[in-house]
Amino acid sequence: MWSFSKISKLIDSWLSVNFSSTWTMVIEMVIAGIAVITLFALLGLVLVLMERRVAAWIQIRLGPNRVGPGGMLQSLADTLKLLVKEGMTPDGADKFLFNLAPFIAMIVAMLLMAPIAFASNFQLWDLNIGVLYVTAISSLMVISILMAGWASNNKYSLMGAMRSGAQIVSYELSAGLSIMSIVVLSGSLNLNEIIQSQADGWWLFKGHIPVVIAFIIFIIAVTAETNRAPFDLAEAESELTAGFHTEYSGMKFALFFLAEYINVFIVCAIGATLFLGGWMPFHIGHWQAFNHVMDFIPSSIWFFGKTFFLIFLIMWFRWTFPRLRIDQLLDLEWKYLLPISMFNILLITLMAILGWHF
Amino acid sequence: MVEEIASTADGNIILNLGPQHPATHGVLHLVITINGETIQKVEPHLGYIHRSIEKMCESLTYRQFIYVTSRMDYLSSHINNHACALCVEKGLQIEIPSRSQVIRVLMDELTRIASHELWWGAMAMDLGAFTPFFHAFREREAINDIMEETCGARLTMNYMVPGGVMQDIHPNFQRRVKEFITLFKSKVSEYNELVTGNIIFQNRMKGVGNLSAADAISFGCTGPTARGSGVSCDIRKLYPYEIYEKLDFEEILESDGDSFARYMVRVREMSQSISIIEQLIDNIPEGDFQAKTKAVLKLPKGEFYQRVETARGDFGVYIVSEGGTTPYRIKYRSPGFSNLSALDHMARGSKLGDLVAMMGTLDLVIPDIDR
Amino acid sequence: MFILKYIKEVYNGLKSLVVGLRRTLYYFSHHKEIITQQYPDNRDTLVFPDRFKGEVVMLHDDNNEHACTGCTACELACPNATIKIITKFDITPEGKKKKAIDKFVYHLELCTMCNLCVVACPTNAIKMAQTFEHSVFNRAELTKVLNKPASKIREGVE
Amino acid sequence: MTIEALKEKITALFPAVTFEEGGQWPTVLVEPTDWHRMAGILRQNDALYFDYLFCLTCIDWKTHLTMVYHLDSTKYRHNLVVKVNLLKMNPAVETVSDIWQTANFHEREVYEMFGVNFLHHPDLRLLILPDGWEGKHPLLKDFEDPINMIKL
Repeated sequence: MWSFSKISKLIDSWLSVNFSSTWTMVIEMVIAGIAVITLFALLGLVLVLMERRVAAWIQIRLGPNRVGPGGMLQSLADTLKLLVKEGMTPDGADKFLFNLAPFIAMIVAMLLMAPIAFASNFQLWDLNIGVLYVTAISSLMVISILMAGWASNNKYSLMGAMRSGAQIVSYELSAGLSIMSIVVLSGSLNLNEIIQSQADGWWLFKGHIPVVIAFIIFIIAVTAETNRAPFDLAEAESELTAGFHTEYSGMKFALFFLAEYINVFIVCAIGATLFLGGWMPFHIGHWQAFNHVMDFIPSSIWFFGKTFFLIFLIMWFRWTFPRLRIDQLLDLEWKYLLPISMFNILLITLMAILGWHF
Repeated sequence: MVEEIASTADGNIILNLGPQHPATHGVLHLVITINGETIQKVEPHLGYIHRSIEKMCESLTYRQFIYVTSRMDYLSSHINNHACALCVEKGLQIEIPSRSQVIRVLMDELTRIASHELWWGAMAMDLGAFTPFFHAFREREAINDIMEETCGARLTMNYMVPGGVMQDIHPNFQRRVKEFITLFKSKVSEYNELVTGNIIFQNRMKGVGNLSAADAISFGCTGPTARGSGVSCDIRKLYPYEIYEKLDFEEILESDGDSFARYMVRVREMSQSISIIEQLIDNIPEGDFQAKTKAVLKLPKGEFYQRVETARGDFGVYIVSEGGTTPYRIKYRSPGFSNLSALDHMARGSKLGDLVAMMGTLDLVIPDIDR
Repeated sequence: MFILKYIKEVYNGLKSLVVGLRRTLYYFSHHKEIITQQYPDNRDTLVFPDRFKGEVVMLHDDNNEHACTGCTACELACPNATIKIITKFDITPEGKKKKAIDKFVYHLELCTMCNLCVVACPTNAIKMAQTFEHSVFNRAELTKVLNKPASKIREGVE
Repeated sequence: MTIEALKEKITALFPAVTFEEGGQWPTVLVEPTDWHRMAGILRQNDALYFDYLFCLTCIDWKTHLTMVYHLDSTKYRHNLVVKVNLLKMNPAVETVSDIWQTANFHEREVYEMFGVNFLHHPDLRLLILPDGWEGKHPLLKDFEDPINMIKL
């Protein structure tokens, strides 16, 4: 049976036979770069379509159904439209920062792609501090938003950016704490090792109620971190028209838009890796027969299945809940999520020390 | 912009909300003085779609001027038309047949439900929840279909004429209305699940946009806006017109005076309207749907004022007649105009997000304000 | 107690959110509830109620005869000067002059579909049609002449 | 309170006013100079308690302008119509927006539509008409706008 790891090994061995080791590395890097960019574009298209479908079905509508079979090419058409639109820069804007901001958003999203394990033995960069890397890089996202808001010379944009700054800085805490709880349980910062530690069951099931609480907090916190409704205060359509990207148009806007979806994908991938075992099939303890049956499903399908389930969860939130107010948003973090997750990590540490998990 | 913020000693900036803004539902222009997220002052600038309907009506006859009023508060166009028809009938001193009275009241209440449905969805959208908007439109669509069948149009029907209604009800009318009542009752619990009971929604609405009863009266607030503050102001109860005094319905009052109270008044009013429709739908008396009137209507010299309760509040038509075929002067007292004047008072000191919620609960319809 | 109240608050809050999520999941999974009509595709099956006010038309029978006497009641009833009636004088077989319409000009671009003209008409010569796709590229096309060419007034209509 | 009793009460409080006959509600005619003082008493007096100004408008009679105030009492549910005749040239009357806050917006509307100057109004600016509007006031009978007004 083919798998991603076999394909990559095949390419690697073929390259090392035909080229010197330096060239092999260079070519492999180029291939990886192209693969990431392709995945990027593909994910953007798929997620936008998925969002529109989910929204439509929840809202008793049909959703996109005109472009292509069943509306499949709708997001491609949208991209085309955005490509040919004029990317305007407002007169009073800080032109350099204004044009830089969308690229920073993209670069951050791309950087986050590196340590994610898409399938067994299929990873761009097996980093031994993967979790730390992800938390560190993901907080850079706010810089692009602040930059965009500040440079636009628009009061709505500025307010959106400031809101987003306050929001991401606060929610980083509880997201970090709930990620820490898994690090405590598995005893490693390496994403691959965390996945391996779930070979006898996912942490969500192994870790009793504290991990479930950590998972819920993680989902809430990453929804806030990616500026998705009900925490989309940085955009807040009905209050700030479009928040930090009010002044953006054309492809510059599309980059922000794409970065948002890629960020959603990445945080969901991280969530799936930490709590749902990444590419690890569904295993129950040491029940070998069952585990073998599960292993027949390729690991990439497990990974993408879990990730898309979490993405659906986040989309489901968006189309159900009203938006919070800025002070309530901070209240929620500082009065509820943070104390709960602090207490929770204490419990989990206790659990890990005493070995109370399965 | 940076210079502008730096130049103000107290850090206040001026923000233009509108005339093109998703939360203003039209072309309302609010100039907000804001400090961070906190609102210092709200100043409405109106007139972007002022059509001077009052001046326009001065050159239209008493039959013709009614249709224009549909274009004011387009969500309760039936009730506006009703007020005008009643005012002309008051001047002509004609009794209208009981059948047309019942039809008029039925149409009024259907319009009220449709208006509240739209408000409900639009207000949820102001708060960032998009789904309720579509769900509300499903029920509103059913009403619009009924209207289309009987009146021939979905929004600006021009169904009320001096002396009764323009056409008799469609044979399907009673069946369709009953179907709608069943549909509405089966769906009304969803409103609770999706919006009313939601913790985020309640936190956004409770304790926000407080308006005391005394202020509500002083600002001339009417309709659900004032009833949310505990002011009894339902014209249907206080100054009954048509057959409202014979009907058994409740004037919804909430005492909190915040956005949530105003929200609850409207949601509960929908059920009251349903109950009115249920009382009437099987008891439409036989008879004419229109009283005999002269071809050319002439109102005697004098002044005539008619108040009715629209979905937004106390709507008044003030006709000054010189005895001719056209009114000498018409004044429309629109509820939205007075309700809007309380916005500044309510919004001071609250957050920008709350302002949007408050505008949602005031149920502003801009053509109603601008006329 | 403080902690209990806190936990209860969190529990009730989460519960209200779950209730909402359940409702949207129901609609997500029940596509039968979708009521969207796909308009240009369903043009053939589109049924409009017979009272729908689309535009004013004049009724002609098989002999190309209408019932309009040119009394201008509709013109007077119209609030927007949508209707303009141009009359001429026909010579009847008995040699008498008789007033008849030359052109019944109808400005669709000014019409608000208020139905007042139809109500005012004493001979039921005009009625509201159910057409609704009125958009054209040239505004002049919206000014219509309602009586068909060479049409006559029906015998016996006064 | 019946209409007769209301009329008596008002006559007792304000001997200078005259009553107009006809109309569905008692109508009094007040001098512009008396109006503000009278409005305060109408609002404050416990037996009258007209706390709700539901309609404020103006009528252009070509020879003069008439301000019309429709009052309602949320306590006793009686109504009163007050009319104030103003001169055609430079009409001015004392504001009542300090008594009924709703008058603030309504008076601004009347100010731009009829040109009535409300003395001591806190914020007498254009509300509906665009900034920098020049010329006549639109709702006056002799207003002409050859471009935007269509005569039938």
